[in-house]
Amino acid sequence: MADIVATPKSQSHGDHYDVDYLNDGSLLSWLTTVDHKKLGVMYLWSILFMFFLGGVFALLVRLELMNPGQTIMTAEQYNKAFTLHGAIMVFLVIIPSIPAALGNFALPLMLGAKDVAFPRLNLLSFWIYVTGAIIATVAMVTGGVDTGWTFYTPYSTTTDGPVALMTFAAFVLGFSSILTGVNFVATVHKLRAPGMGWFKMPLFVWGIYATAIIQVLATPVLAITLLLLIFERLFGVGVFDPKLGGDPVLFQHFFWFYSHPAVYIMILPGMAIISEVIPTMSQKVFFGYKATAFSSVAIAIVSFVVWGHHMFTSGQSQLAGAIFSFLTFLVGIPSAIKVFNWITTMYKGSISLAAPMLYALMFLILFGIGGLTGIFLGTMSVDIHLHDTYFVVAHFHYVMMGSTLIAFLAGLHFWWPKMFGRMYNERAAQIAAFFVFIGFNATFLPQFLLGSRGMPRRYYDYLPEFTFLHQVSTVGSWLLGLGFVIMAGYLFASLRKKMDAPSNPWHARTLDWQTSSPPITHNFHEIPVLKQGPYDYFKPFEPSVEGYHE
Amino acid sequence: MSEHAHSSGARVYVLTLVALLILTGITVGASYINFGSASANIIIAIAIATVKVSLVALFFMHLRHDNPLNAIIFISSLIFLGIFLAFPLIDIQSRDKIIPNGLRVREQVAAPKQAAPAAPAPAAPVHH
Amino acid sequence: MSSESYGHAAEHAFRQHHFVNSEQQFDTSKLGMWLFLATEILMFGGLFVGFGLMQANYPEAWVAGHHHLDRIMGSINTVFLLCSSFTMVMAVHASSTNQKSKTVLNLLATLAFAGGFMVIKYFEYSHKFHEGILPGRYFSYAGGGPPEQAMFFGFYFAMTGIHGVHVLIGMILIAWLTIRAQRGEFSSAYYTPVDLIGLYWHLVDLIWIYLFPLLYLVS
Amino acid sequence: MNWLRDWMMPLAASEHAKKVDDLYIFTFWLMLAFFILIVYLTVLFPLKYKRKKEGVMTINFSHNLALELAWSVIPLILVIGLFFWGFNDYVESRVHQNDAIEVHVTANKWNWAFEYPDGSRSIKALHVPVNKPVRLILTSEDVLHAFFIPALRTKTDVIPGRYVELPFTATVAGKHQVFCAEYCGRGHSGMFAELYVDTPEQYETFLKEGPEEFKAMPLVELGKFTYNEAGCKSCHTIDGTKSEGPSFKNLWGKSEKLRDGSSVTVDESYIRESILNPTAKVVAGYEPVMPSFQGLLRDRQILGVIEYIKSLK
Ligand code: HEA
Ligand code: HEA
Ligand code: HEC
Ligand code: CUA
Ligand SMILES: [Cu+2]
Repeated sequence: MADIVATPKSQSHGDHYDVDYLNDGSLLSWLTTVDHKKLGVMYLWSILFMFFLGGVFALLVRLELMNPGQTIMTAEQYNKAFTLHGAIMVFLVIIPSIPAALGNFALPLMLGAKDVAFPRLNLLSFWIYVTGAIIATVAMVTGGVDTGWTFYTPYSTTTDGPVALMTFAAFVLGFSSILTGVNFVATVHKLRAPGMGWFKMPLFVWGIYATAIIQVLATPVLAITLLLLIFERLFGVGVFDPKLGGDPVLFQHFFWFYSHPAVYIMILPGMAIISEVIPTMSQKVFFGYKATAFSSVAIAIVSFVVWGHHMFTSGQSQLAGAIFSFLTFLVGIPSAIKVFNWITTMYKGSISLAAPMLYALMFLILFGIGGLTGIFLGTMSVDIHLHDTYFVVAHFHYVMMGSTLIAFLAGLHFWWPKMFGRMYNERAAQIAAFFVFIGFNATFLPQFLLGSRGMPRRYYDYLPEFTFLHQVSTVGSWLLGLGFVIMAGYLFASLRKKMDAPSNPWHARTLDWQTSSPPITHNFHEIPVLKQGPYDYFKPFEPSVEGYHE
Repeated sequence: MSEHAHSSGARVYVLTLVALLILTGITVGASYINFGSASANIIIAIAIATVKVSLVALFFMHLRHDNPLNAIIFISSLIFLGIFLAFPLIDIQSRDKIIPNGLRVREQVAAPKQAAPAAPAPAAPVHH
Repeated sequence: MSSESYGHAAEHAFRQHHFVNSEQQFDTSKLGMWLFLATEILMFGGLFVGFGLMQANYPEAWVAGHHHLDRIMGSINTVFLLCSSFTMVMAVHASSTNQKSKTVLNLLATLAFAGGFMVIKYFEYSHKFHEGILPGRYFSYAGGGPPEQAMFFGFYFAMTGIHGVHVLIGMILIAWLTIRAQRGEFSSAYYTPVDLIGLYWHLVDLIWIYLFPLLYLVS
Repeated sequence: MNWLRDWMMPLAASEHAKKVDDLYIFTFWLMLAFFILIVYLTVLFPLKYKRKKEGVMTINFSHNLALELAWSVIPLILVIGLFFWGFNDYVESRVHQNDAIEVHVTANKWNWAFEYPDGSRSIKALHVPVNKPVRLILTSEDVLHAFFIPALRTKTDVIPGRYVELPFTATVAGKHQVFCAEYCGRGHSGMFAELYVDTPEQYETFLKEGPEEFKAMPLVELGKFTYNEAGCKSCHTIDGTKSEGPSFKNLWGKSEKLRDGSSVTVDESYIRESILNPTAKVVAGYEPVMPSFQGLLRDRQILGVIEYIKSLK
C-alpha cells in the first residue's frame, strides 16, 4: 500500500479536527458515538462497575465462609452468590475487560489508524453488552440463579429460578464479544499504518489479534450451547437430560469447547499488555519478539483442543482424557516462552518501577503460580484428587484475578494518562499495589492447601478442620478490597485536576504515544508512516508522526 | 471494484446452478436406494452435499478468485468444527474400550438392584 | 491498484473517513463478512454436532422421525434455495456491471424464491403442529414410535427454525437492497451491500444443503 | 519429605493415594524450582538495572537461540514425563480385580445410599473390609453428584441414567470422610458420607446387624445419630421451623391433619409407618416427597428415632 495519500488537514473534518476526544461533543453524544476511544472509555466504566458488583458478591461469599455453619446467609443464598459472582466476573468483567475497554482504546492508535474497521459495529457491540448486562441484572433481581457459572445439566434444566434469562444474558454477551472479535481481526489485517508489516506490530496487537481469533471461532459455540439449554428448559427436548435419553456429559463438551478457549480470551490480552509494559518500562528491545508473537497464536490454536481437562472425572472415556491431558501440557510451552522472554527483556534494561511496571512484575509472579499449578491439574491422577476442590478455585483466581486482572490494572495505569490526560498519584498507586498484592496472596494461597487437603468447592458449610485457612482467606479478601478502595480514590482524584499528562510519559515508541494526551478525535493529524520498530530502544527515537514532540 | 467480480460471467453461474440441481436430483434418488447400511447412505448424502457446498462457495461466493484470506477463514471454521465433532465422538466411541476390565460405563442396562454376584462377567457394552 | 482510478464522486460518497480508499474499505467489509460467516458456521455446527451424536445413539428414532418429513417438499425447497442463490449471484453480477434493472429483477426473483421457501415451510410446520409433532415434552403424536422422536423433532425445529429466521432476516435485507437498487444507489464503483448480503444469502443456502439430506433423507 | 506430605495432604489410606502423593510432591518441587527461578529474576533485574538516568540507550539483545531452545525444550521434556506418570497412575487406579466386592451406590439430593452384595443396605455410611478390592457401581437418581474420598485420592462423577464404576482398595482401617464434589444444589455442602474401612470381623458384624456402634448407643442417641446421618436433617428441623417436611419439635402425641382431611395421632406405629411407607398418610400442607426408608434403617434405628422424637418436647 505504497500509494497512501495523507488527508490534508483542511478536508472534510475541519472544525473539530484538533479537539481532544474527551471534549469533542456533548455528553449525550457519547451514547451514539462511533469513536473507538469513547467506546473504550464507556466500556471501561461499565466494566469497572461490574467488577465492583462481582467483588461485592465475592466479599459476601468470603464472609459466609468465615466460619463453618451458617454465618450471614442460607445455603440457597450462598449458591446464588457464588453463581452470580462467577458469572459476572467471567461474562461481564474479564472477557470484555482488556479487549473491549483497553483494546478498543489502544489498538487503532497503535496501528496508526483513525478507528477500528467497523466503527458502527463497535457501537452496536457496546450496546449489546449493555443489553446483556441489563438482562443479567433482571435475572439477578427476579430471583437469582444457583447453577454455578458452568450451568451443568441436568441441574440447570431442573432447578427453579430465571435460569433461561441468565443464560440468555450470557448468550447476548457472547454476541458482543463475537462482534468485537470480528472487528479487531479486520482492523489488524486492513488498517495498519504504512510501513507496519506483521512483525513491526506491537505485541499488544498480536495478543489482541490472537484473542480475536478465539472470540470469532469459539463464542458461537457458546451461543448455540446456551440456546440449546434454553430450548431444553422450555421444551424439554432432552439432548442433555438422561431422563429423556440425553447425555449430560455432552453438555460439558459443548460448554468447555467454548469455555476453555475463553480462559485464553482472558489471559492472552493480559499477556499482551505485559508484553507492552515490560519493554517500555525497561527501555529495552523485546527479547524474542517473533517467538512471543507466534506463541500467542499457538496458544490460541492449541487452546481449542484441551477442553476435556475439565472433565477427567466426569465420565468421559479414558482415551479422550489421555489425549486432553497430553495436549493440556503442550500449552505450557508457549507460556514458558513468554514468561522467559519477558524476564530476559528486563536484563540490562533501564527499569522504572512506576505503577504499571509494579503490576507487570506482580503479574510475572502470580501468573507463575497460576500457570504452574495448572500443570498439577493437567496431570490426570493428581487432578482426580484435586478436581472440584479449592485447589482449582485457587488456580483460576491466580490466573484470572492474579494475572489477567493484574495485567488489566497494569494497562489501566499505563494508558490512564493517554486516556484522560492526567497523571495519578504515584505514591498512592504504590500503596494500593502493595495491598492488592498482599491481600490477593492472603486470600488465595491458603486455598491451595484447603484444596489439596480435600475441601470441595461450592460449599457453603465446611468441616471444622478447615476453619483456620478459610479465615485467613476471608481476612485477605478485605485487604484486597482495601487496595481497590485506595485505587478508586486516587484514580477519581486524578480526574478532578487539570490535564497535565505529557503525551509520552513512559518514553514509549509505539504509535499510541505519538499523539497528544488525550488524543485528538481522529487520532493523528496525518497518517503515520512507520519509521522504527516498536521496541527499538537501542537507537535514538525517530518519531513516525510528523511534528511529534513529547 | 476489482476484476474478480467480472471474471466469472453469467455462463459460469448457470453451469453451477445446473450442476447443483443435478446433484440434488442424485441425492434424492440415492436416498431411495439402500447401499447396504444406514451409515453408507448417510456418507453418500453428506459427500454429495459437500460437493454442492464447494460449488456454491467456489463460484457463487467467489472464493476461487477472491483474496485467499477469506478462503482461509472459511476453511478454518470448518476445521474447528471438525475438532468440535471429533473429540466428543472419540469420547463417546471409546467410553468402554480403552482399558480391558477398566472403568466400564454402561449405558442404561437394567441394574442388578438386588444382590449382585461377587464377580459378574463384564457386561458387554450396550450401544443402541 | 491505485487509488486514482476511484477518483469519482462515488468514491467520496461512500468511503468512511478511516479508510484510505474504497478498495481498502471494500476488502475490509468483505473480510468482516467472511469472519461473520465463520461464526455462523460454528454456531450451526454446534447443532449439527449434537444432532449427529444423538443420531448415533438413537438411529431408530431418527429413521422413524424422518418418515414424518416430506421428501418432495424438502426437495422443492432445496431447488428454491439453489435458484435463489443463483439469482442472488446474478444480482451481484448485474450491480457490479451497472445494470440497474437486471439487478432489481434478480433481487425480486431471489425474494420470490425465498418467499416460496417460507410458504412451504409454513405448510410443513402447520401440518406437524396439527399432528401433535412438536419438540420435546410437547410431542403428542398419536402414531407411536420410539420416544426419542421427541428429541429428533427438538433438533428438527431448532435447526429449521433458526435457519428459517436466517431466511427471514435475509429477505428483509434483500428487500432493502431492492429499494436501494431501484433508487440507483449501486454501481460498479459501489455495490458492497449487494455483495455482502449475497455472501450471507449463499451461506443460508449452504446450511440448507446439509440440513436437507440430514433431516429428510436419513434411512 | 513426609512432613510436607502430611501438611498438604490428608491421610493416605491406599497404595494409590501414596502414589498420587508422590507425584504431587514431585510436581511440587519441580514447579517450586521454576517458581523460585522466576521470582529470583523478577526481583533481581529490577533492583539491579533500576533506572538511574532518563533517556539512556540500552543494548540490542533480542535473540539467543540457545537460550530460547533451552526454555522451550526442557519444560517440554518435563511435561511429557509428567503426563506419562500421571496417566499411568490413573490407569492403574481404574483397573480392578475380578474378585472385588461390588457395592451399589445410589445418589440423590442429598443422600448416599449403599447396597451390599448380600442385599443389606446402609445410608451415608459405606462399610468396606480393609485390604480387599472394592468396586463401587454408582448412579444418580436426579442430577450430577460426585463421590469424593480424599483419603483415597479418588473421585468420580455420579451420573443419572448411567452406571459409573470406582474401584479401590483401602489399606488403612478406620473412618474416612466422603464428600459430594459436584455441585448439586442446596444440600450440596452437607452431602457427606463416611467410609468405614473395617477389619474383617467388623465387616462381618456390620453385614449381620449393622455397625457395632449402634448396639452400644442408647436409643435416643442412636435416634439423634440417625436423624443427622440418614438424611432426615435435610427435610425435618428440630427447632419448630417448617422445612421440606414438618418439624420434629413437639411432634410426639400431636394430632396431625392429613391431606385427605382425616387426622391421626403421632404415636409409635404412625412414625414407623411414616418412615417405611411415607405416602400412606401425607400431612396436610406438604408434598409427598419423602422417600421410603424401608430396608435402609435397621430396626433399632427406627426405635431410636421414635425415642428421639419423644425427647424433642
Ligand atoms: C485466565 C484463565 C486461565 C488460564 C490462563 C489457565 C491456564 C491453565 N490452566 Fe486453568 N482454569 C481456569 C482458568 C485458566 N487456566 C478456570 C477458570 C478453571 C476452572 C473453571 C471451573 O471449573 O469453574 C481452570 C481449570 C483448569 C483445569 C481443570 C481443573 C479441574 O476442574 O479439575 C485444568 C486441568 O488441566 C487447568 C489447567 C491449566 C493449564 C495447564 C494452564 C496453562 O495454560 C498454564 C501455562 C503456564 C505455565 C505452565 C507457567 C509458565 C511456564 C513456566 C514458568 C515454564 C515452566 C513450565 C513447566 C515446566 C511446565 N485449568
Ligand atoms: C475474573 C474472574 C474473577 C475474579 C476477579 C474473582 C475475584 C474474587 N473471587 Fe472469585 N470466582 C470466579 C471468578 C473470579 N473471582 C469464578 C468464575 C468462580 C467460580 C464460580 C462457580 O463456582 O460457579 C469464583 C468463585 C469464587 C470462590 C469459591 C466459591 C465456592 O466455590 O464456594 C471464592 C471463595 O473464596 C471466590 C472469592 C473471590 C474473591 C475474594 C475475589 C476478589 O479478588 C475480589 C476483589 C474485588 C473486590 C473486593 C471489589 C472491590 C472494588 C472496589 C472497592 C471498587 C473499585 C472501583 C474502582 C476501581 C472504580 N471466588
Ligand atoms: C426428601 C425429604 C425428606 C426426608 C429425607 C425425610 N422426610 Fe420425613 N417427611 C417429609 C415430608 C415432606 C413429610 C410430610 C408429608 C408426609 O407425611 O409424607 C414427612 C413426614 C414425616 C413424618 C410425619 C410427620 C408428621 O408431622 O406427621 C415423620 C415421622 C418423618 N417424616 C420422619 C422422617 C425420618 C425419621 C426421616 C429420616 C430417616 C425422614 N423423615 C426423612 C420429607 C422428608
Ligand atoms: Cu451431591 Cu453435590
Ligand atoms: Cu481449561
